[in-house]
Amino acid sequence: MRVQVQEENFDPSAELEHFGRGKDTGAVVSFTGIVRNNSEGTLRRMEIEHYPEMTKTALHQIADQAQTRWALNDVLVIHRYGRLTPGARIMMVATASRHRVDAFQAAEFLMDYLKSRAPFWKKEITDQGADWVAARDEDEDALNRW
Amino acid sequence: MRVQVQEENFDPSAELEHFGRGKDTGAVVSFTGIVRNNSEGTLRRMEIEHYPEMTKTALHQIADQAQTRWALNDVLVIHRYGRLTPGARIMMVATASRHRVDAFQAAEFLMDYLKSRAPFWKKEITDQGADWVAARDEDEDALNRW
Amino acid sequence: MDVLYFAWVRERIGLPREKVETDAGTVSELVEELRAREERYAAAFADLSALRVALDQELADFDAPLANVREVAFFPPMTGG
Amino acid sequence: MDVLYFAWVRERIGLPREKVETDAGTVSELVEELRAREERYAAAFADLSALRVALDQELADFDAPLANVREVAFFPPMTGG
Repeated sequence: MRVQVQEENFDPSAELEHFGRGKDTGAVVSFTGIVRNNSEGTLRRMEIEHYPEMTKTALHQIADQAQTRWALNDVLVIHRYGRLTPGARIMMVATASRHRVDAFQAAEFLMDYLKSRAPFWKKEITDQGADWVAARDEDEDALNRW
Repeated sequence: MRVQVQEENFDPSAELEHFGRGKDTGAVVSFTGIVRNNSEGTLRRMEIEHYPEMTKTALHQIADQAQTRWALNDVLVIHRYGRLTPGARIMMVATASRHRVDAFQAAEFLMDYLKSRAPFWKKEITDQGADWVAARDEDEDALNRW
Repeated sequence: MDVLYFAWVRERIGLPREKVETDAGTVSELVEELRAREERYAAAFADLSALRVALDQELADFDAPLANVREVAFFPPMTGG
Repeated sequence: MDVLYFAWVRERIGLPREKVETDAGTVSELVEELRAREERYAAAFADLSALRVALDQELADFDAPLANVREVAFFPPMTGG
């Protein structure tokens, strides 16, 4: 299991190169989150603030929970903070397991919890001004399925 | 959308490098399937047979269905045939969308359909002999959720 | 009509494809004709619930008509992915 | 006790963290004390349903006791991922 919180960019390809390899891994699932421009194309940048003293602990707790609930051979969580321009990678998770169902479910679980339980806050700076991204009810609701 | 059926290996990292990039993509999900050894470690190789005249059409139909059901910016399906040793990659799918739910669901849908509706058959050659892998009821049942 | 066999169906029958002259109206009737040929066909088609069929590269049912079909393929349930 | 503010809570109050001397028994009591200080605190804590709290880096409820807590953090619902 590896959890990284960093300002700099990361390379999902390089991260996946040897991820979860071993005779027991049959399935590897990865998710990469990318800064999406708005429909008007006016997003200049996104600023991600976090709570450093809490972030790593929270991410480890979420990853531990995933490993308790599913049979995983490996888990990777990377989350960035700071200034990101449209098209930049924000974060990724990867899961490795014997069968596909565990890897898929664990990856979705990790994403749902990262969205609403990891101490990150996004601010969008557009041509019109700056706004904190509001939490969405559907993201909170997504936790109920687990 | 890209569908590839091939004997040679592929590089998931290279495939994902520019996959689905564009101002509208916020989520990229990938699945990679790997030849897993059995618990005794006696698997020498896996042989994947397919029905060439049907395979590409079937994979395109499955990918088209995914694009009809979810809002996807891109879909990739790669499936190998021929002789594979333990640890070798068998196949991958990748999906790109605005929001994570579409990418996850479409990737799971693609996997469920590839398992039971794409004309591939796996034979395992172990120290003890050769056996065709039997289709699992749970794989057939998995189709019912879509 | 071209008839194709895959996986253990191919192994039991001993060939990957053959030309078949038939007046069978449905897949089931074709299966009956093949079964009657030789023991290896009877063995391959012993349990239809363990088999799948494709007509011109599209999955079909055993009661599907064969009119205008050029290629019939028999195989066990698929195990891709 | 260290009190930390994040995102728009930080912006409204105008600082990221401060030392607070308090006898508040619960988070809610601490919020009442802060609200009474100045308008910017009252504005930040106007709607508790829009806020979350962590005690020593663990999410908690507003009625949680503050005994032995060294660090309290207030912030809006998280938007990671």
